[in-house]
Parts: sequence; structure tokens; C-alpha cells
Amino acid sequence: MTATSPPAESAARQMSYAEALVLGLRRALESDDRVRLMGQYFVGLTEHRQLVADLRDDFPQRVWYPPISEIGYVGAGIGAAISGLRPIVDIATASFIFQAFSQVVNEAANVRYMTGGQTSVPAIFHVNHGIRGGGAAQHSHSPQAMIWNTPGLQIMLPSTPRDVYGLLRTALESEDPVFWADHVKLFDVTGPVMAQDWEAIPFGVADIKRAGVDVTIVATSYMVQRSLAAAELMAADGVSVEVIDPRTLVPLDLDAILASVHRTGRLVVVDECHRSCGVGSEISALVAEYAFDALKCPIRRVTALDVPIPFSPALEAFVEPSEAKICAAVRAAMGSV
Amino acid sequence: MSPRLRSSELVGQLRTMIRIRRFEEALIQLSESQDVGHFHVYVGQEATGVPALALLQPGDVAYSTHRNHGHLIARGVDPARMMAEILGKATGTNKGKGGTLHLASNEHGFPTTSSSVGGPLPIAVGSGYAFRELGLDRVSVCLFGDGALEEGAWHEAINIAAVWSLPVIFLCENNSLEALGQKANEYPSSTLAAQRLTDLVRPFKVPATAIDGADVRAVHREMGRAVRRARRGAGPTFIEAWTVRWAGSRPIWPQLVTGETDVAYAWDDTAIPPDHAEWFGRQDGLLRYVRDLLAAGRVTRADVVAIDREARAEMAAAVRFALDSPYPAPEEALEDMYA
Amino acid sequence: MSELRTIDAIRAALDEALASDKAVCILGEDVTVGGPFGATKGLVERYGDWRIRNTPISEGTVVGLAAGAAAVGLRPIVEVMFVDFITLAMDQLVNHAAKLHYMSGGQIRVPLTIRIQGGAVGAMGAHHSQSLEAWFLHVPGLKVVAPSTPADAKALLLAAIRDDDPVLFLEHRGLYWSRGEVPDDPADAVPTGGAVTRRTGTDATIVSWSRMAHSAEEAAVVLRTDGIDVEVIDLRWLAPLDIEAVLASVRKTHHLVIAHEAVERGGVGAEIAATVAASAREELRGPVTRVGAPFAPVPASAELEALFVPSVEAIVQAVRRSVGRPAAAVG
Amino acid sequence: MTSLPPSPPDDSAELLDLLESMWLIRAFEEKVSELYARGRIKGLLHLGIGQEGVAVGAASRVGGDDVVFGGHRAHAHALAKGADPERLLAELAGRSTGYCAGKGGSMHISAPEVGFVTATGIVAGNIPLALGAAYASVVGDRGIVAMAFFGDGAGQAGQFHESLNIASLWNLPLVLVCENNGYAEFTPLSAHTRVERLAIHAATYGIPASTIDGNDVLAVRAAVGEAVQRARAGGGPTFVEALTYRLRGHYEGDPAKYRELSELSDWKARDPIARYTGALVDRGTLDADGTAVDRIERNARERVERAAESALAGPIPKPSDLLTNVYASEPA
Repeated sequence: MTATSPPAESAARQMSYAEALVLGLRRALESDDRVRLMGQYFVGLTEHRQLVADLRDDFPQRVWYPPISEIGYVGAGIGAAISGLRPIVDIATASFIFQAFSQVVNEAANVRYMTGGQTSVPAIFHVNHGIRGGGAAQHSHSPQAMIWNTPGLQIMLPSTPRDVYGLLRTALESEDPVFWADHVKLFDVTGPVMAQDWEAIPFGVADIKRAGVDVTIVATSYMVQRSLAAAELMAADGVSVEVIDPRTLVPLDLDAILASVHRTGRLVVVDECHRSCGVGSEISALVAEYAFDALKCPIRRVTALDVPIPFSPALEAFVEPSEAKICAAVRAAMGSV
Repeated sequence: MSPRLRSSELVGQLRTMIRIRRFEEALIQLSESQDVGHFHVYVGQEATGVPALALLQPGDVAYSTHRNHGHLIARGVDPARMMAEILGKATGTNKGKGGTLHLASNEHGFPTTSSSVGGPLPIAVGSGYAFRELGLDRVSVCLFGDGALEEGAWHEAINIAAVWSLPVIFLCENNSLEALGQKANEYPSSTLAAQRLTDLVRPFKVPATAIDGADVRAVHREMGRAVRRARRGAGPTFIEAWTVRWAGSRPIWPQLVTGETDVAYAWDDTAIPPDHAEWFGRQDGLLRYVRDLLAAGRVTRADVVAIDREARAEMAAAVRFALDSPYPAPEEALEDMYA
Repeated sequence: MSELRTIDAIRAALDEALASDKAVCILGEDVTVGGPFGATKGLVERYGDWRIRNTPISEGTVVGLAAGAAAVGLRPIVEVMFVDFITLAMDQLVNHAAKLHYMSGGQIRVPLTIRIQGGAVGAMGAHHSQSLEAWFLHVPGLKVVAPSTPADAKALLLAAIRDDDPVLFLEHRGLYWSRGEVPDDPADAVPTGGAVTRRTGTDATIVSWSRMAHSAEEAAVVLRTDGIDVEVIDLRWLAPLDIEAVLASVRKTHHLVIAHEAVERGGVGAEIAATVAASAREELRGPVTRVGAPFAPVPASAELEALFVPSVEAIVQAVRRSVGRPAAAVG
Repeated sequence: MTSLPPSPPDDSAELLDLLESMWLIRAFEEKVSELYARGRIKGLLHLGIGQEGVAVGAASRVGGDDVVFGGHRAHAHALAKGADPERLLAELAGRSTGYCAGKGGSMHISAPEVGFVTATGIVAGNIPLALGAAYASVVGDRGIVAMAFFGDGAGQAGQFHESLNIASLWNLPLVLVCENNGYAEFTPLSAHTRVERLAIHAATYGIPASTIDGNDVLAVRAAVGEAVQRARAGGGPTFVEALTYRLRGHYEGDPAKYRELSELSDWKARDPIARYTGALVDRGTLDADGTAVDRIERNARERVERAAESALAGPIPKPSDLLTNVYASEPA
């Protein structure tokens, strides 16, 4: 496939992540009468916003723009799911989830368990996460690590147009709540999507985004893209990097990660969460425990630094996990054999 | 009495009220002999919950709070399974995973119960939203105490219900009437700057009324209006039901400070313990209802005594069932996480 | 020295802080009557109902209010009744209190202490029993401390109050009534941070905090009878984390087990394990093993709850696994 | 019409100060808009062009020790409280010479030295903070007043309600200034609530509340003046709802297609600066020939130009600045 190839029957089409995402939402609305969109910032304030506006024009009764009442409308999404709808609730910028945290982690996550399995909450909670450029401390969060410490929610972190499209279908068909985070910088990423069909990508199946033999990188969301770019640079240096994208943290395909580490003996975890108690911490800890003997060198973590995200572009660039930092970690892993 | 209700329905509500009373008394007595953990009882509020929830149809949902026992019994949940849940047994409504704070029975229209103050309000609004969107002629009732109005969640929830005109009934059981703030070793009462709770509702253009929650007829009337409004798509209603807090619910751990309720107090003032004359003589909605039905000739004293005897026996059996039930198997702790 | 219950030690620290600094005040639900566990009992009589301030059930706003008061010069202590209710205040905690200092480029200080109790005790179910410290470690700008003894409860609470940053002071409900020796003297300035070694050993290190630190010590006793000599470190402060103390111990024992009551997945144990595995890999002679709660909400049934909380036996097994001497081998 | 006081104070200098302050803010925001379009300023930028009357009228009645908390559209409030345009612009441009040394940016301005404590990027997030400052004033017996500015979108947030309740219960010296510009982000208020006037909420909590013309700087000044006086006298909180309009989109780059052009032109005709200028000319404080007005505008623009020039010449923060200020007392 090339970017210029025209759309064809049952052929992959090149499209942006934002288009694939909104196409997924459209398929959801078309395929299931119970689906409602609650929110309007699925692709943030990017130039792709019009795509969501178009959806609302096409489904005026099923796309709702709630007030700035996160605790109110997120809770309403839970109740709606309990009572038979399939709400896809957009919390917009991930930092705002803290306004609704009690509903997401205390209510949605617990309902099935607390009721001994009687009641389901088939709701999807969507956020735009990550360091976006000038978002500063209150618009740059990646809350997935905190959510991961909260049993009861499934966590979906797509990294490509194809994945967001396919994972959304699985999320929609799940009887349990899903936390779905898109990185703001993914919206412009393009890639092939089998747009004619809407094939589900199962949860808990990691995807080897690039095969390699020297070092394993585990990354999620936009960090997959960064890692692929870094892997490309490393290939020029003769280092063969494998990039594994778990795609969902709950359920987690630990076997795929362990298998790759057994092949390469080296692991770099790339994660845009803060370092302390981040997603990278858990993945490192799991591999350190279950692949202890396979490791030829210490596991390295490339994460956002442990500071609130600063506003200034100069500081922001320093905080985030960059290609250069990933390459440095890979080199260090190779050098320490 | 409400002319629209047949005698059998009136007596049925009386039976439910007595059963709730005996359930809670049995639980308090059980707690004296063994550790059942912390719990909250519905004693003194039966005259609100029973007539209010009697107006619901199968398919309607209700979301309750930490003080939920009476609500569940009112909609037909088996007290034995509730008692078992409170004791953490495998036979409980939630298989031991919810406990008293989270008693739920989906088949009876209690999908989940939150013990987070204000927690259920947005969720109830969501069910109302689903009913509207699914074109279902159903109602979502949110039951909460006056303290929930101190939470921002309440404000966000009623605003959305109002602006989207959802079939939601906000039934606030205000049992803090006589108190403001907390007294030593007692439960707190609401600390709200509003003169009347209903004042807080009016800006949203949601009809709001305050009624005597121990007056079955008033509850039935206002709740009936609210249900009809909701079903015809006219939006939410707010009802504040005033109740006097039962003395046994003032301590942090419920106690039978008034002794067991004797239904004969309804017709024999001399039997009422002098220390609790005001409660049993005038405030207790259950006894008021018995007196009303007797005065209207809908029941006889013998009927009441017979209903009570059955209720006592039922609750004794419920306690036995709960005690005899097994605890869940350890590995069940990991079940019911995901569908 | 006096023998005090933890709850009394906490009250003593509050009293001392209020007496020595007029900027200290307490806000929370029912604090004038002592709160649900009596931590603030009797304080309103001594300090008045402005410094000991009852609030409505408005967790989010109360935490924000305290941060605002701290920003302009007070040193507030907020009591949040159950750690589970901090979910209602996460915006004010994460987006405001933790960041005001940084976002202002250091112009504003937020000397705020949030006292908050949790733990799976008393069959209270999923909304009243959690251990959420990992969330707070993931928020730069917050400090986190979790004492395990009455003496620490007093000293560390005073340190938290006197610290110029927002501190989460995590109390374990199951420790409130346990007793211990507490120094009577007004505590001198106690520094923020620092772990303590509760028991020295040479064969393996158990790192823990709060109630689980006691289980770790019990596990060490059991393991001693098997000839495994265990060192027990009580971290006390989780942020800042005294990783040097952990690394020093690992350099000696070469085996590490981390035990905590919080859910294992995404817990603080992951951070410690990841750090040690990266920084001291050559010192390790076995995998770093973690003991934490299973991936489930806290069940209400007392029997299920008891299974949910990691047991002494689970810690014993983890140590055996790490040192390569599984239970079967030892009998 | 902009209402002049029934018996105008004979203090022309004070009246002219208001106009100068409004022009400074207007010039500042127009400059910032231009720099943003040229890529010299990054991030999310929310401008309040057209709302200057509220910030200036309100700030003109608070004292130097009183404290102000802004929201995400807070440049005007900081400037009106006396913030230095150069350091503010440097902050917007992410310079280490900015108020927050580049760590805050447009949404998190903090200038405590002039009583502007902080702003927030979370709708309604600053109201509890201001509430706390008012509480601190009472506890410390400091006699200062706290003021929060927020938009109509905040009225649907739970923290708004919780704060009104507590402010009223505790009778705190808090002035709540709601800039009701009719739009919460991209949505008209009517789609977000059936409540037409947010002041009604305040009244239900027993808080004196009024709804005024926010494009009339003197009306704002009068209402807030009364509120500050009440707060200082121990009379508790006041809620002032100022009706106004932002002439730009929600943020720079927002095409604002959700509103009618006629609505925009109606409000342009009620531009607070032009109205106030007209009123001052009518009462003779300003000459009708416009030279004085032109001079005020020119001075403001020149001041902002100078500020922008030196702000943008300021240094970019160093990587070593990154890890400072996470904690006040850095962990050992």
C-alpha cells in the first residue's frame, strides 16, 4: 500500500489516526443502536475536529454534548450503560478525568464485582492523553498507570490508525468498562486501515510492530511511533530492535513480552507516564521477576521525568521521552552486555 | 387513604413496612451477639420508601445508598439473601462481594448501590438517559440523604437531568430535620447554607416539593405525580421527604435504644415506654400508618398482629439462613471481575 | 516515654502542631467532635471552631480550599475520612495542590497535610478499604508517608505538617488501636524522608510499610526458624523514597521481596522492583518478588477480605521463592 | 449606555486610569494574538478581548493586599491587578524571565507579589482555592478579601456549588465574579443548563447576588466595590454576575463557527472600551477631538511593544531549571 493508492474494495486505505478513530465511532453508531457518544473532543481541538462535528450532523440524536460537568456526565454514562445503552463517554483532555475520578474508579470499576456479577457497565471512557505541546501541567496527563492500579477497568492504548479502528470494536462489544486513551500527537499519524470491513482486534494480544533480535522495546500509544523511529535510527547503527506494543494493559499479553525478552535478552521500556509508579515500572517489575534469568543487562526505562509537565517548549522537550533518549537507552543496553 | 389503592395494596404496603422494621431489628439484635461489621438501618423511614417504590413497575430502576435495606425489601428482594450478604455469605445477593453498603439485586431494579455520598446521583441520571434514548417507558429513581446535596455531584447530576429532560426522580430522604451539624458520637447532619433544600433545586426549573415522609398518603401522591411526569417525558422531579431520625440511628453503630417496636402501640398508648412517647406516639411513620388503616377500617388489629407474627418468623428464618449459609470459597475473591 | 495507641499519638502530634504554630488548622468532616476515630477529639475546645473547622461533605472543594489557604500562608491539615473518598478530590489534589508550586515557578508554597486513613479492615467493601498510595507516588509534587508504629505516627505527622509541600499522611485503620512507646517531649524538627531497618539480616530483604511492615516482621520470625535470616526495612516515606536504604540492604542480602497491601499491579512495589532491577541487577541473585493484593476490588465479606490482604504466609513463600528455597524443600 | 455615577466623583485621574488599564489589556492581548499567529507563543491561548471592563472594574476596587484567582482566560485579571506586562508576556512565551520561569504559561499565571495568586486550566478549579484564601484571611485575622474570576461554564461544575455553600456557611470574605460571556467553551449556556442567570444559584445559598452589565466598567466597579466593602466588614461573600462577550474564539485558532455573525457585530457595538470612552467624552473628562484617547491607546501599545520586545529577548529556560520547584523543600 502506498499513501497515494486510491480506496478500493476490501483493500487497505491510507488514513490518519483521527480519521480511523472517527470512522470507528461511525461504524459503532451504524452497527449498534445502543451506542451514544457523550462528548465532542474525541480528536481534541485539532484540525480534525470537523470529523466529529460531521458525525453529529449525521447522528444528531445520538451524539450528545454535555455540560462541563465531568463527574455528572461520566456518572451518567455509567448509569446509561447499566440500563442498556453502549455509551462512549469522552472526557476530553485526560487531565479532566480527575474531576470524574470517583465515578470511573469507585463506581464503574467496581460495579460488577460489588454486585457479585449481577450488573454490567459496558461503557467506554475516552481521553486524549499526553504531552501535546504547550499543554503545561494541567493538560498533559497520562493517567493510565493510575487506572492500571484500579482493578475492574480494561485499558486500551492504540498506537496506529489500524489499531484504534479495530480495538474500538472489541471495546464496544465488551460487557465491561474500557478506559481508552489516545495520544494527542497520534491524530496526524497515517497508516493503512481496512476501512470496508470493521474487523475486531482482540484485547490482550500484543503486536510486534517491528521484529528484531538485539533489544526489545515495549511501548504503548504514541511511544510506539517514537520507538519505531528510534529503531530505524538504530538499524543504521547495526542494532536490530524489536518493538512490542501490548495495545491493552488490561488484559496484558505478558507472554509476548517475556517471549521477546527471552529472544533478545535486553529490554527498554518506553512510557510517557511519569516515571515513579508508571506503566514502565510495572512492565519492568514483571519482566525482572519472570524473565530474571533471560536478562543480559539491566532493564532501562525511558519515561517522562517526574515533574509536572512544564509549559515552556524548551522544558517540555527535555521532559518527554524522545527518540534520542530511546536510542541512548538502546545503546546502553547493547554496551553493557 | 388514597382512593386509587385497593385494600389489598394498602395492606401489602403495611406488610412490607412491618417486614422492613423486623428485618432491621433482627439485624441489630444479631449485631449484639456477633460482629456483623458497620451498617445502617432504615427504621423510621419505612413510610417513605415503601409507598414511593410501590409506584414503580418492573424495569424501573432505583439507586440507593448506604441506608438501603428498606429500599430493597420494598421492591421484593428476599430478606434472607440480604441478611446473608450482610454477613458476607456465598448465598448473599452479591455473593459476599458487596455487603451492607452495596446490596444490589438487578432483577429487582437495583443495578448497583454506592456508598459514596452523592455517588449514585449521576448514575441514576444515566439510567434515565438510557431509558429516554431507548424509548423505554421507564423511570430511574435516585434515593439519597440530605448530605448528598453537599456534594458537587448532586448539582452536576440534576443540571444534566433538567437540561436533557430525563425521566429521573430525585427522592431525598432528609432525616436531619431536627439537627444541624454533628453532635458527639452521633451521625452528622447536613451542613447546607440553603434555607430549604428545595430552594437549591428551583434554579434548574425542576419541580420540587417537600413533604412529610412519615405520611404515606403524601409520599404516594407526590411520587405518583413525579412518576407520571417522568413517564410522559416531562423531565425530572425533586421530592424532599422529611423524617425524624430514629433514636437508634443516632449512634454511629445502630442500637435498639427504643426496644423492639410493638405494633400494639398503635392502639394502646399505655404500652408505649414513656421515654419514647413522642417517637412511638407521633413520629413513627409505621405506627401512624397502622392507625390510619385501622381508622379507615382497612385492617383490624388482629390483621396487624397476624402480619407482624409472619414478619417476625420470616426474619428469624432469614437470620438462620444467613448464619447457616457457607462463606464464599476463597478463590471466588477473584471472580466477577470481568464478564 | 508513654505507651500510646496510634490514634492517640496522632492526636498528640496534632495538638503539638496547633499549639506551636498559629498557622496550623484542621479542616474536615466532623472534626470538631473528633471525626469517626477520635483523632481530633477535644481540639476544638482548645483551638476554637475556626482553626478546627467542620466542613460539608465536599471533599474536592475542601482539599482545594486548604490548598488555597496554604498558598496564602496557612498550614492546613485536611482530614479525608476514607482514602477512597480522595477520588472526589483528585482534581484539586493532582491538578492544583501538587502543582501550584511548580507552575508558579516556585513563587507559591503549599504546606498542606492530608490525613487520610485506609486499608482493608472491618469488612467495609470496595468503597472504604483501598490502599491507593501508588497514585500519589505517580504525581510529582506530592510527598507520601505511611507510618507503622505509634512513635512514627507522631513524629512523621509533625514532619508532614512542618514540611512546606503537600503531604499525604496515610494512616492504616487496622493500626489505630495498636500500642507502642512514644516519646513525650515535643518532637524536634523531624526531617522529611528516611526508611528504618526494623530487623537486620543477611539472607534476604523485605521492604514494606504501614500495616504490612508488621506482617513482614512476623514473616521474618517464621523464616528464622527455617534458617533464613531476613532484613526488614520499613520505608515510612514513600515519596521521597529512600531507595538508597533498599539498595544498601540488597547489596548485603542479594534478595529482595516487596510486600504491600495495595493491589500488586501498578503498585509501589513495581516502582521499587523496577528501580532495584535496573540499578542493582548485578547484586541480585534471584528475582525481585512482589507480594500485593490481587487484581480485584476489595470484597466486603470478612472471609474474602482476609484472603484479599496479603498474608504472612504469602510473604514467607515469596522470600523462599527469591532465595531459591521453595517451601517444599524446607518441609 | 455606560452608567456614570449619579454624582460623578471629581476624580478624573481615577476615571482615566480605568481607561488606560483597559487599553493596556486590549493592546496586550492583541499583541499576544499576533505573536501566537506568528508562532512566537505556543500552547493553548485563551483571550478575553471584549471582556476588559469586568477585570478592570473589579480590580479597581480591591486593595493591594487582597488576593485574586483567575481561570484559563486570566491575562486581563493579572494585568488589572498590577502584573507587569513584560514578565507576563515572557511567561506566555515560555521564557525563564516570565513570572513562573516558563513553568506555568498562559493558563497558570501567578504573580503573588501583586496579589494575583494563581490561575487554573481547570474550569471552576480556582473557586475552592479562592475560598481557602478567604478562610485563611479569617483564621489569620488579616482583613483581606479573596476574589475569584470564572466563566459561566464553571456554573455547571460541582466545585462551584460546594464552594458557594461553604462560603455562605462560614460567611467568608469572598467575592465571586462570574464573567458570563454566554458560551462555555463552544456551547451556548442554554445547552448546558436551564439556569439563565447563575446569580440565582448564589441567592439560593443565601449569598447576595446581582447580575450586571459587564461591558460597563463603572457598573462592575460599583457592584464589586459594594461586595468588597461587605466582605471587609465581615458581611460574607458576594456573587457578581457580569454579562459580557468575548470577541475572539474560545482559544486562539478556534474558528468559532458556533455563533452568528450578527451576534458578534451586536457585541462589537457594545465594546466596553468604546462605550466607556464615549461616556467620558460626554461628561467632559476627555476631549471630543480624540487626541487624549489616541494618546492613551498609543501609550498602551507602545508599552506592550516594548514589553514584547524585551520579553522575547529573554532567555529560554535551561534544562537544569526543569527539576527545580517540584517541591518547596527539595527532598534530600
